[in-house]
Amino acid sequence: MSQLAVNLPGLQLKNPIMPASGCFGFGREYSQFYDLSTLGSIMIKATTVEPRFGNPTPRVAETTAGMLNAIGLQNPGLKKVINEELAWLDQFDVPIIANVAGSLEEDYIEVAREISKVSNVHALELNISCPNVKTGGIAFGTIPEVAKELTKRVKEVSSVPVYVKLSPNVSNIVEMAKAVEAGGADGLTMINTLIGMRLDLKTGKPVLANNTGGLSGPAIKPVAIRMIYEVSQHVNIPIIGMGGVQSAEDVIEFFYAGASAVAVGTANFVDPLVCPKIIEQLPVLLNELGFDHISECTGRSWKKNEKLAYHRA
Amino acid sequence: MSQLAVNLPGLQLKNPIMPASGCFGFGREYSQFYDLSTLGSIMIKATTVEPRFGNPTPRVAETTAGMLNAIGLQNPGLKKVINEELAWLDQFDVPIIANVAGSLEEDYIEVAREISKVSNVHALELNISCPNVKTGGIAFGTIPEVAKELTKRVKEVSSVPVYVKLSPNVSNIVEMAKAVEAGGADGLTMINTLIGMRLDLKTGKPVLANNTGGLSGPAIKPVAIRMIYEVSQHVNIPIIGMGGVQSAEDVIEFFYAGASAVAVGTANFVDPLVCPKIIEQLPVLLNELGFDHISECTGRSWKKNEKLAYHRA
Amino acid sequence: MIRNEECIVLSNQEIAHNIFELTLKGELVQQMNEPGQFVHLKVSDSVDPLLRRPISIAKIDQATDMFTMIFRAEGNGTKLLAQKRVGDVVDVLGPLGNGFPVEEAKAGSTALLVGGGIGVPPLYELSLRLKMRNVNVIHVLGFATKDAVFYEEKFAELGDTYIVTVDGTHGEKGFVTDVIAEQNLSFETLYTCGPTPMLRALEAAYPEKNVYLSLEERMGCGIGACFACVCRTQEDPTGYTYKKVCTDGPVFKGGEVLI
Amino acid sequence: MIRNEECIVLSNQEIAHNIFELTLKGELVQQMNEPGQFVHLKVSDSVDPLLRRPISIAKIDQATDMFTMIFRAEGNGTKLLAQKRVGDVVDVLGPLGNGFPVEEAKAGSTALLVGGGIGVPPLYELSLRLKMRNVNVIHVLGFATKDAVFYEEKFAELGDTYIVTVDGTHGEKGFVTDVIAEQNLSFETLYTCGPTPMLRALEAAYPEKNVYLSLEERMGCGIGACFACVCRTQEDPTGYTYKKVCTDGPVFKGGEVLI
Ligand SMILES: Cc1cc2nc3c(=O)[nH]c(=O)nc-3n(C[C@H](O)[C@H](O)[C@H](O)COP(=O)(O)OP(=O)(O)OC[C@H]3O[C@@H](n4cnc5c(N)ncnc54)[C@H](O)[C@@H]3O)c2cc1C
Ligand SMILES: Cc1cc2nc3c(=O)[nH]c(=O)nc-3n(C[C@H](O)[C@H](O)[C@H](O)COP(=O)(O)OP(=O)(O)OC[C@H]3O[C@@H](n4cnc5c(N)ncnc54)[C@H](O)[C@@H]3O)c2cc1C
Ligand SMILES: Cc1cc2nc3c(=O)[nH]c(=O)nc-3n(C[C@H](O)[C@H](O)[C@H](O)COP(=O)(O)O)c2cc1C
Ligand SMILES: Cc1cc2nc3c(=O)[nH]c(=O)nc-3n(C[C@H](O)[C@H](O)[C@H](O)COP(=O)(O)O)c2cc1C
Ligand code: FES
Ligand code: FES
Repeated sequence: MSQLAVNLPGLQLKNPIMPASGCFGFGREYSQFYDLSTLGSIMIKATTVEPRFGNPTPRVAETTAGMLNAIGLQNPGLKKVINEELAWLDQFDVPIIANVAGSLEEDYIEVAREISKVSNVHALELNISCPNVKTGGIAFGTIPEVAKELTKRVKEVSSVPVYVKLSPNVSNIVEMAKAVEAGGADGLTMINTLIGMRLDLKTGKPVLANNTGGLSGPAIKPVAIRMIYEVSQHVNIPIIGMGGVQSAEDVIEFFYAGASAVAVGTANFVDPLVCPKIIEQLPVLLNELGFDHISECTGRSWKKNEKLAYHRA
Repeated sequence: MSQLAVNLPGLQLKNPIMPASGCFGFGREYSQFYDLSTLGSIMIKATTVEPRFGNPTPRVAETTAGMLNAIGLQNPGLKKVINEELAWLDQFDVPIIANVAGSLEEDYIEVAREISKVSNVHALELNISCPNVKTGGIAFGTIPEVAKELTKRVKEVSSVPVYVKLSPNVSNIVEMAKAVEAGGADGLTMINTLIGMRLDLKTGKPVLANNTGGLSGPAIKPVAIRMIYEVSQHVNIPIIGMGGVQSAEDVIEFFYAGASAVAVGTANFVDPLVCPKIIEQLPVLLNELGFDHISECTGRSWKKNEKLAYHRA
Repeated sequence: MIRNEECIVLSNQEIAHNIFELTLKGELVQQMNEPGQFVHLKVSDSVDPLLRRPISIAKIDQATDMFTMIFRAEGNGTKLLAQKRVGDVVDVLGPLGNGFPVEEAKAGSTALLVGGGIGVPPLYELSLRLKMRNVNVIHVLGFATKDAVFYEEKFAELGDTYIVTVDGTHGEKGFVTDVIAEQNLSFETLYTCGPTPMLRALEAAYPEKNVYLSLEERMGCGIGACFACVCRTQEDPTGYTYKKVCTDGPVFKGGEVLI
Repeated sequence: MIRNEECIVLSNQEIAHNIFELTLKGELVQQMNEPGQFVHLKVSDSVDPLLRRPISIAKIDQATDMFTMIFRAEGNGTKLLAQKRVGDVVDVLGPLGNGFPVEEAKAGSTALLVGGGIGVPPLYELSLRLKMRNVNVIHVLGFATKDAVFYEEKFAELGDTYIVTVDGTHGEKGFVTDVIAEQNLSFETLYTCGPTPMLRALEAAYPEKNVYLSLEERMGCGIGACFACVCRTQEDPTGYTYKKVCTDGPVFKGGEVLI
């Protein structure tokens, strides 16, 4: 049995490493660099009912040890994602986590119902950081009741387990996590980006056409670790952690905090081979640290018992 | 008239640069490196009614482009701060902003009343990120009503203008800012640290004895810029900006976002001379950028008019 | 095929004010087929700066595995790149994107190559290749000021070369478009790279010609995965059709995308 | 007086496994008065790593403005420091803190210097100075294993030197405290630097002696401003009395602070 195999709701993963949504498209580009079947899973780009062009450019800006993005959920729409992207991905031996987005509850429900029927989609990731048109643009993910209700409705129609992706831009992340757990979430993914901004020294204006954008990369790692540490002690569903992961050491830190799998976002842009490199290094690092299996690391920062066989595959 | 002089409630500053609270003690150490009278102001370390030892060590940890601290408001208590520290600071030609902290509303009120009477204290900075003992440790600064009420009570007893220091760990920073403005705040200072955490690779345990700590440094700058940008468009009181400032360029970016003065925290640890260096470089940079006065930069990211003489001294 | 390789610095010299000519050696040169493609460079081992920097390929020498770039040291990343010394390694991802189609200019015909500032470099390899195919090349190269001019003689060796500076301190004064009009230059194919306003003016001025423009956009991945660098098409200016500068471009045919 | 200076690397060599000896030149050497003080180093121009690193001064040569440090390349910062080449500059803040009081050991008396691992370096300058004052010095130096041992001969030149390794691969096997007891070493003053458990054991073992211990703590500013590095005093173990390792220490008298 592999040291890296991990079992999560809907997901029997050969390893706990996967590219984060929006940082890997639908995998085509990275398949030039390595066999996508080496990945534990792939979180595909956010899918909406209709195709979207997204925001005007510039859409990215660099910050110290991080980047801002305001892509604006550009995607070819539900139909094309199913017929072209997911169909193409089917050649690989890798379960897909489909990131679901929308502006209305109904949008989420439609995408969730349809995309969850596709055979290689093993789980959904509800992107609740999107602005909710009905509440004047306040993100679904910042009001516990709204997030809970959305989760419930999506759960009703989904054929696969539903993971809810938490936004870090909240006063109380534990309350949000509990709300979506109560709504029936099978797991959590966290964290999405922090809201940030850069201004151009010469013009004084925002660098991003959208003004603000989502901050990702190593800069946000301590915030991600803190939130996973807090949430994992208060929910009974597993967490897929993310936010600034660049190395096998980072992965272990996320596990210690309470994660059961880890997604890699921004680092793919820096090193297209980062995911397979981490997968290769993990067993070496686990041996150095004295762990038989990676799941022994989960929650080690707060758990009393030394050895745990939590969700060993 | 200097290009850098700035007038804010209670504060006639020869320049808008000041060390941030907790990153400069009471100035004694840095007075070995330069004349403190070169500074626009000094935000002294948080003062509580009684002396505090603070948290167990380790109290600091490094993160990528940032640091975590959990000092725990160590300070010699109101009496000594007044009799020893503020008295010592009186030899310098520099207005002091006194950072006020506590665990109960009454604590804040007592410190505010007494410390605001001291002649070189020209303004207070209410540190509302402290855990509120009455609400089970939820920070004063995360519930608008609580923050508003605290501001109001402190305003009633303070002999000098009151600036409220906003915590970034909230879902809606604009709502918080408006609440304290409604409570009578004369100005805002922002941002305090984000809550973050690091775990030790070998032990799996938190690096900080306090588990979590406040994240500061360049990593958080985009979050600070974003929050100041949003808040400055919705309040009518000036903002002293902070969060990751290291250079004159950073200072201008904070002004563009909407700040009227800027505090430097973590960077003092990296370069003890950072404040006087920035003060020296600012006029050069302003000339390069074509500004007659630094106040023309305030809010440039969102203001329509090109030239502004907002609060020119 | 795109490769990711640690290339070795063979030379790095300041050839004009803040303009550096950097030559690297690496096997990925064998993959470079077109002028106008670019590479994505990691300029430091640390997270500062975090992202790669896109830089055009200015000269390709497959016989010796060498390629040359010309860049302006301006921000954090390019300033660090300017400090690289002979023997240092640079992490290169490339070659990326689609370059200038040389086959679009027929032997014996005339191609006008118009460059603006730091858009000039990719035109050099293009000119070399056109010349090899017996295409007559004319260069109009615009710069801000005299200090910023580079490669004047190198281009002059290949064909007529007009230098234009905004402040008139060298060559003609004004913009490249002025000079093309004044000199009454005639040509069949136009290849250009430079600031967007220049590209826009050229596209508008020569709607009947065969025009190829190289675009710039802020990039994340550089390989088509992140959707940072998209632009709209002229056919569908408000819909959801798009092109990615990093993979569909950076060179587009005139009339193809909205610039 | 504390100074902040860009010092120049004169040499940087690996003298044991992952242990480097780094010699810098700078005018701030004139300010170094005591063995056991430390400097706070910025190891990179970038924000990664952001904070300075505290490293003890192991040897001072005021005649030539040179000083030497010995450090273990372990984390991000010290690994970068290990890569510094001759001629590079290192941003040094120092000298910082209060060192070992040499005057506490009388001429003709015996001082026992006990070091553990990377706590050994500051004892070298201390031993040199004690020796100059005609104090008889005995060294007990503990290391994890043979590969990690350094400066054995240099210490041996100054006085009796016992090497102890945890795994027994070199010198005696065990802990420094075992060796002091076994060898029945007699001394008037004890100076020590190393891991906290070692300091604790020594303080407990020799309550009647004149003991000086050098402490380590995570630091922010290194100059007393941030309150990162405080420890409690033995007199007031639960109150709000405190000492700062960076300015009151790093050397404390036995019985002074809680370790
Ligand atoms: C396809 C392509 C080819 C290019 N070829 C060249 C070339 O041959 N020579 C040359 O000097 N420059 C070229 N550029 C521009 C070059 O990429 C930028 O000057 C460089 O990225 C700026 O980095 P910096 O660290 O100096 O600036 P910073 O301001 O520190 O950069 C911050 C961020 O903004 C991005 N950025 C800033 N300016 C630009 C820009 N103009 N275009 C795209 N991204 C930018 C950076 O990549 C980085 O992510 C090219 C750009 C593209 C897209
Ligand atoms: C007064 C004093 C003198 C010292 N003298 C020496 C010496 O002569 N030789 C030597 O090899 N080491 C010495 N150390 C320890 C040295 O400071 C750490 O090994 C070093 O800071 C680790 O940095 P890093 O980048 O390798 O590790 P990282 O783990 O990347 O460091 C992360 C952060 O933790 C801090 N940190 C990590 N370990 C320690 C530690 N043991 N003590 C204090 N801070 C730490 C770092 O300074 C940094 O802020 C001394 C420490 C102190 C306080
Ligand atoms: C360019 C870019 C696009 C992203 N798009 C999405 C998206 O479509 N849906 C989503 O849930 N998260 C999206 N994210 C967030 C990431 O999935 C991830 O949560 C975040 O970037 C933190 O991880 P990192 O620091 O490893 O990048 C995007 C991030 C980036 C950088
Ligand atoms: C070591 C340390 C101690 C701090 N102590 C205080 C404090 O006592 N009161 C307070 O309001 N803020 C305190 N802060 C927060 C800073 O004043 C500032 O808001 C924050 O660090 C962001 O600025 P920076 O990134 O420039 O450090 C402290 C920060 C640090 C790093
Ligand atoms: S830069 Fe990522 S898609 Fe073009
Ligand atoms: S390190 Fe800042 S007080 Fe000691």
